Amino acid sequence: MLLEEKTSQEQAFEPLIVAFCCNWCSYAGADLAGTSRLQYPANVKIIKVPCSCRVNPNFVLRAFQKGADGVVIAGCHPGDCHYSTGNYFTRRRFTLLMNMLDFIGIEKERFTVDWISAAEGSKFAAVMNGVLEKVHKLGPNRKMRDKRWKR
Amino acid sequence: MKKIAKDRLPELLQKMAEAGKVYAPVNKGGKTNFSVWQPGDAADLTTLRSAVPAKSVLFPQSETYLRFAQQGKKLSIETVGGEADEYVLFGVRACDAKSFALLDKVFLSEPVDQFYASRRELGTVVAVACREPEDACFCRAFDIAADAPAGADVCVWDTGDDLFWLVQTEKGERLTARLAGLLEDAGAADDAALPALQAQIRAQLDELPLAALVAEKKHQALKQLFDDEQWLACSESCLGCGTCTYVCPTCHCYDIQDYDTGTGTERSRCWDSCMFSDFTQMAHGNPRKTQKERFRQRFMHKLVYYPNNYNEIACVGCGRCLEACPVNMNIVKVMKKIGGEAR
Amino acid sequence: MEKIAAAVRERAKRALATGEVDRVFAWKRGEFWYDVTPAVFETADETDELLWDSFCVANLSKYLTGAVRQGFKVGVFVKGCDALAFNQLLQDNRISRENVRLFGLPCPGMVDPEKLKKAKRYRGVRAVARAGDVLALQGKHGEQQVEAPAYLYDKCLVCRHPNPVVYDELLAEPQPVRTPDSDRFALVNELEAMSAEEKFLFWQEQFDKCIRCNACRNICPACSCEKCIFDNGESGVAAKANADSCEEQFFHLIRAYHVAGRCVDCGECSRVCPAGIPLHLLNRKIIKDIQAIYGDYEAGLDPNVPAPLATYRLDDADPFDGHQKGGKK
Amino acid sequence: MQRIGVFVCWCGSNIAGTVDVAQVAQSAAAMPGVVYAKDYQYMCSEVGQNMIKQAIAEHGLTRVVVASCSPRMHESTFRKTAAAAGLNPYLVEVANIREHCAWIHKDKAEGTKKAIALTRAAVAKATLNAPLVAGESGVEKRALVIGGGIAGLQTALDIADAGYAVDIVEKSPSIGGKMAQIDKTFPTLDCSACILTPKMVDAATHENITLYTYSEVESVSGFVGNFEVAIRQKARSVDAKKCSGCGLCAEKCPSRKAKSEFDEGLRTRGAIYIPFPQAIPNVPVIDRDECTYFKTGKCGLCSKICPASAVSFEQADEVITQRYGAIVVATGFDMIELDKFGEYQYGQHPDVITSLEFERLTNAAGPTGGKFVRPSDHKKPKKVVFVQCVGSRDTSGRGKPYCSKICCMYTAKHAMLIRDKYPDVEASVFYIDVRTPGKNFDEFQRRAVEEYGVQYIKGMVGKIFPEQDKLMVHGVDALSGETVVIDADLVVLASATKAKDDAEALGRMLSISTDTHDFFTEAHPKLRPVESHTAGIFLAGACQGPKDIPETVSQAGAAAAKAIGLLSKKKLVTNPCVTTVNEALCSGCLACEKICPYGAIAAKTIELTNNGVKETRVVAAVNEALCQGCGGCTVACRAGAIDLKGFTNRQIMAEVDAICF
Amino acid sequence: MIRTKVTPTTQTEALAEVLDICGTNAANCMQCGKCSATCPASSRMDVLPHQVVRLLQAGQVEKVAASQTIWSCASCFACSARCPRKVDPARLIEAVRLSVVRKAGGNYLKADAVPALADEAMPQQALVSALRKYSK
Repeated sequence: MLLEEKTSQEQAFEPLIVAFCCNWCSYAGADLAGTSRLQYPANVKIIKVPCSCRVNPNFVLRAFQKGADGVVIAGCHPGDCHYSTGNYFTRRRFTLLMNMLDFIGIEKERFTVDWISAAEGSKFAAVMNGVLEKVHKLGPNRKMRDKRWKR
Repeated sequence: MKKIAKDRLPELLQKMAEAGKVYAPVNKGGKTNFSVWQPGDAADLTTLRSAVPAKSVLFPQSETYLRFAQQGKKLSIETVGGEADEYVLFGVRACDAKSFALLDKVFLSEPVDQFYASRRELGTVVAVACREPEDACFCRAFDIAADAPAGADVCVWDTGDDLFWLVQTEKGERLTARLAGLLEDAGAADDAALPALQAQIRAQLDELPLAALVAEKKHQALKQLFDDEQWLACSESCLGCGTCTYVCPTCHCYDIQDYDTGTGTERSRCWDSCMFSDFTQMAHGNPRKTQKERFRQRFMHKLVYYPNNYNEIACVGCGRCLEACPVNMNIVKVMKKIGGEAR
Repeated sequence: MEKIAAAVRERAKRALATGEVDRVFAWKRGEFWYDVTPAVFETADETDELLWDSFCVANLSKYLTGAVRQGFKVGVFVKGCDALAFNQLLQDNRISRENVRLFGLPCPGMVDPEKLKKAKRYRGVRAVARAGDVLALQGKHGEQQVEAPAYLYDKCLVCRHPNPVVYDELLAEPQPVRTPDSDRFALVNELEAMSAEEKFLFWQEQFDKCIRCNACRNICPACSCEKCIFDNGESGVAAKANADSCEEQFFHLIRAYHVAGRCVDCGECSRVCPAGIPLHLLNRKIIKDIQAIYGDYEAGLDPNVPAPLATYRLDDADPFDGHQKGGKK
Repeated sequence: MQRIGVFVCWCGSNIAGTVDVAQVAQSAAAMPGVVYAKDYQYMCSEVGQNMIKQAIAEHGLTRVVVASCSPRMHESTFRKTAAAAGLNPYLVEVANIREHCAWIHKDKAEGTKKAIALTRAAVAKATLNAPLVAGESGVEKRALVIGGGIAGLQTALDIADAGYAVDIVEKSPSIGGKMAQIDKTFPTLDCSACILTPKMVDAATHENITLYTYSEVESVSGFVGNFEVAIRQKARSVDAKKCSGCGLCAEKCPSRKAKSEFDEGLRTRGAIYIPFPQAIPNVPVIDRDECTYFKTGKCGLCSKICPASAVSFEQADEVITQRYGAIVVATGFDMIELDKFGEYQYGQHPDVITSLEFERLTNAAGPTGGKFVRPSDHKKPKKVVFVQCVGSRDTSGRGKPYCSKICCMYTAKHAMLIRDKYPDVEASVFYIDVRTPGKNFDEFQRRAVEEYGVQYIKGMVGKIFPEQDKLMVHGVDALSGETVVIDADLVVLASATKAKDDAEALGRMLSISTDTHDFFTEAHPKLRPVESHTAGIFLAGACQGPKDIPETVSQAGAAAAKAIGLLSKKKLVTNPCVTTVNEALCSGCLACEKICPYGAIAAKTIELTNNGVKETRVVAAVNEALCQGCGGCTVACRAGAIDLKGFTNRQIMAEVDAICF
Repeated sequence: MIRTKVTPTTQTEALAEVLDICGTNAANCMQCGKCSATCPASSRMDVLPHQVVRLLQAGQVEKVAASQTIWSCASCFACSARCPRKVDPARLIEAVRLSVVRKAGGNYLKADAVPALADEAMPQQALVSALRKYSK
């Protein structure tokens, strides 16, 4: 009985999305989405960082290793960075990383960077819903997964 | 002596694989290494040396051997690792075969390494003689016969058309029995051809640039060797990578690491390299602080410490480190420099 | 080449004899014909062993970091790719220009013994002489001449800078560039065209061979960290073992990322890899992207030009901006 | 091993409605390191906080995790709570299970699962938290006010009166701003110049105020309490020290083509000019683009006739660098261009003018000397039509979607003034809505209608056709449902206000954000209306959004109060979440230094004995006072030698692991 | 005329149809009247364009449908061009007109029938206007 339950659970693909949100814009945008009661799936789990430029590519790969089906980095719109220039570096860094992931065969759709301001609660929800939709289409990520890590 | 047409090698491997795993040299992604033979794989007997030595079958680069988890106050422990079933290790060269004997001395003396022991016990080693030794080979310096591998259960010679099959041990006998349908008895002509082939191989060995190399145990006092000025000179070009250790059939240091699986812990061991800055790192730091000390450790171990313990040099002259070292610093240069030995 | 070799020896001898430098980094003859080792020369007498031939592939720049830090004045011989590496180390503050005397050596391309081996030109060779693009393989049974280009390292065949981009003095006539730059990216383009699945399988097969010996990292002139993050147990990403294949992927991806915009494309990573992984393709992919997205930048050309990841432009391409903010343009 | 306490908040039914808080607490109790877990209705209440304090004492907690609303809401509350119980405040972590969980998910099982995951991540991070101590930095006792209009002047005067030095940077040659151009002010109709000029003089003569006119801010660095600003003082070509302000040069300048900015182009001025008679400083300036001497090298008349020999063609721009503790931005506003509104004939017909032009036209010191004549033929108009909302409340892209706020009032003022002075002139106003929410504002507008007979027509103007010397204004009276045509002599357009064109660039320089219309964004629309997002930078006046004079002045006072509050502090407490360098790992490549937006990282040479060998090495060093904790450098550092306190690599990876559990 | 207080039902089916046809949002209108002031055909309209929009906001499609206005509109789109709120009154009017036409009998014109019906005297402007109307 228990076993059956487990297999049916596995069949229903519940993607895990790890979202890194900058404190000043996107995390606040996510707060606004909450305050506005905008729905997006519970699969999205947010990690607060001071700025999108704090996100190390290590973290992104680590998330994929540990079972994330999609990773999102959200920061202030370029030009609006609380720290003036942080997201310009984010933009360069992850433009390259995205292409690299693609180059080694991780689908581009699994990795999203977007600019979401503190006022864009609806955009936050829309972006997360969009990511979920794309990842759902791709199915579970098995690439780069650390098989020892039991989710 | 038995033999089989070389083009029937896949059948032979297939037959072996029916009874258990077969490790054979297979080219994958451009490099030949020992891996579990799958139907369709072409065993590569042309490439002289596998990139990673055959020791990786007996002593895998990494091996999980313990799983434990805590549930409340209960601790569950499960031992995994090692080999459970009989298997065949096919296509080992004389140097690698000799390395097993050297590893045995370390792993099979008390306390016995049970994972190594299980693999050693359950494995049947089929060695193959070297048709074309290369410039970096110097096995002869250690009295290893590339033309007649020792220490294996079965010896195989590649004549070009046929594979000669000569049983060496009882284990080899059992394997041969299993392959009865495929192996045929060699004829008298074959029996005559073998020594000729071996002689031809030996002639090639004579021609090698390092043919004259003499590997003798260092007789100087340990302290004197340890303080030899040449260590600095030799190690100055060393980059501190672990290539030489990882391609070495006799290097056997390992590190133990725990991995948090989220629900428990997996303990594994993996090859370690004395060339690495974090080798034998302890709470107080690293006992060998500079590359000179780490470099010295490796070669003192091979040329002095190991011989002091087991009366043999821990090198089989396979030449892998000569080929693989990014800057061509290697054991031959060290042997010639250290202890004032003349060239 | 032998003539230049004599000049090289002479120059090193003079530099040491006159006290112009305390040490010279150069190459030294080994046990057999393709066995050449980098070495440090401290006295003029030792320089007889100094060598310049078709197997001086090892880059000497990286050895400078330690020596320079100890306050030595050093002389070093640099080929084209080594000079790029030198500049990169300079940009990374790992060496100081003042303490180094750079002897430039235009490089005709280095010979890959593996290629000779594969072509069955290998057996019995005792020495290799070179005149221009002709290699004379001298063996016990006489000499045979072959065309050098067929036996050069792949990386040398697409070399953009056979001539050092930085030097104090040049010890030979400049060499011509063999191929157009675009040739460098042929394999990258091929891989890019594959499906995600194919790409992943390709790299998985390659990475599966990795034995984590760190040769690629330790030879790399851009990997000059005091302590690599992968050697630092405290970092949380260090892993000596490849208990799971994801760890090699992590290592190689992050390593390529760490040298992004700093890789001088010397190709040493692939050359030294004992598992034969075409690691340089990862770096070339990034180089290609950087050129396409951020304009011409070549690491090691000029240490004063900021590296692509150390700078930005307001109007950088923004692949993430699907929907623009409000009414702003 | 840490002793972690987890406190799960119900937030009434806000969280408890979609998250099984008891189950979250129960799961948390089993997480590694957790020794205490509890749920409660309102964790932020006094009872809830006491519960935390008590648990810290009773269970010897070394870390506290509160699963509640967004940390942006109550993180500081819980940190204070922990501090009160003797725990370092930075050992508290907040899991956001309200905004990021309870409020966005409907399914309770899902919500609970996610809340547990978020709590686990917070526990994992908290395990690695380190006690942090905030640093201190000094405060430069000097303020910078950018903009010399009424907002800037009021701010500067208030700060100066409090005893602090203030510098005003004004882009144009004189202070005064838009208010100086205005004739009368609503709703009292007192003369604008009469109330502004004294303030200008006060500012100019105040011992604590330094004026930099004809100057612009060139670069800004530093941080709250310690800004360093470079001010470019453009070459006036007149030596202010020598000039007596006699005005002879401006009078005699043969170049007369330039349009007077002050008079909205309704008349011309010389190439050397004083913007307006009351200008401060009363020193002319040479418009080098217009000056014959600068264009051809000939002329130089002004120089020849100047009795004080003050004209100096060689004068060059000067860059002044000054340190400030606080900055107030008071750059004001502009009117939009009307080139997209062809139907109004603005720019095509001289008798269609903007309201600001109307101000100059009716001003006694204006181009007509206060005579009410229309620009085309200098005849007195009989019928004047005012059109409101020209470009305001316009979402079509031609104008601005917001209400410009001041037009209703000044249009009523204009119409009233005409009717007052010239009762024979008919005044009609086309409006969409009349918005007069201010003290005495509605009374004022009704007076225009009821006492002065201004005809208010609810409806817009669709088109204007010139017909002989008349302007046929086609509009609609939406209330009666009839179209209207008025044969007007003069049409006055109340064009929308907009942010200054260079506001965004200035914002970027100051690291303060602008909204979609380039107005500077306040830190909080209700509770922090005069502060920018960047500490130490305040906002005053219309640069933050359309405002009338009384509102501007009160905001200026508020900004001044904030600045004074800051300047009066002896020390500022700095954010302890700054980066630190592990010198043993640092290679000294200084990749971090190159990307630091605050210049907080510098090279440092250290000497060390490495295995008996003496070495000197360059490593990075962080100035904690300058570091703002963005963490960009941590990614630039390949070796992980530089790490961000409070958001270390290990902490974030622990969070990733915990979330992927 | 007896006036009764009408509580408008803003969500009528008829309105939904109209909004569906034109795809614009009448709620954006703030009754500035610019459309009426702009309209060159307003003199022949019994209900002015801004009143059309107001009626539609109130859900009273039938009043618009019964008006002369929908037949007077020349679809010159001046109102739409100048509308500050992107309401597009011309489309709204056209949509009401279409809904009336459809109700009249659903006689859709077939392309083949056009040449026979084409009136040489019809001004080109009308054809162009029709094209602009129907091409979204």
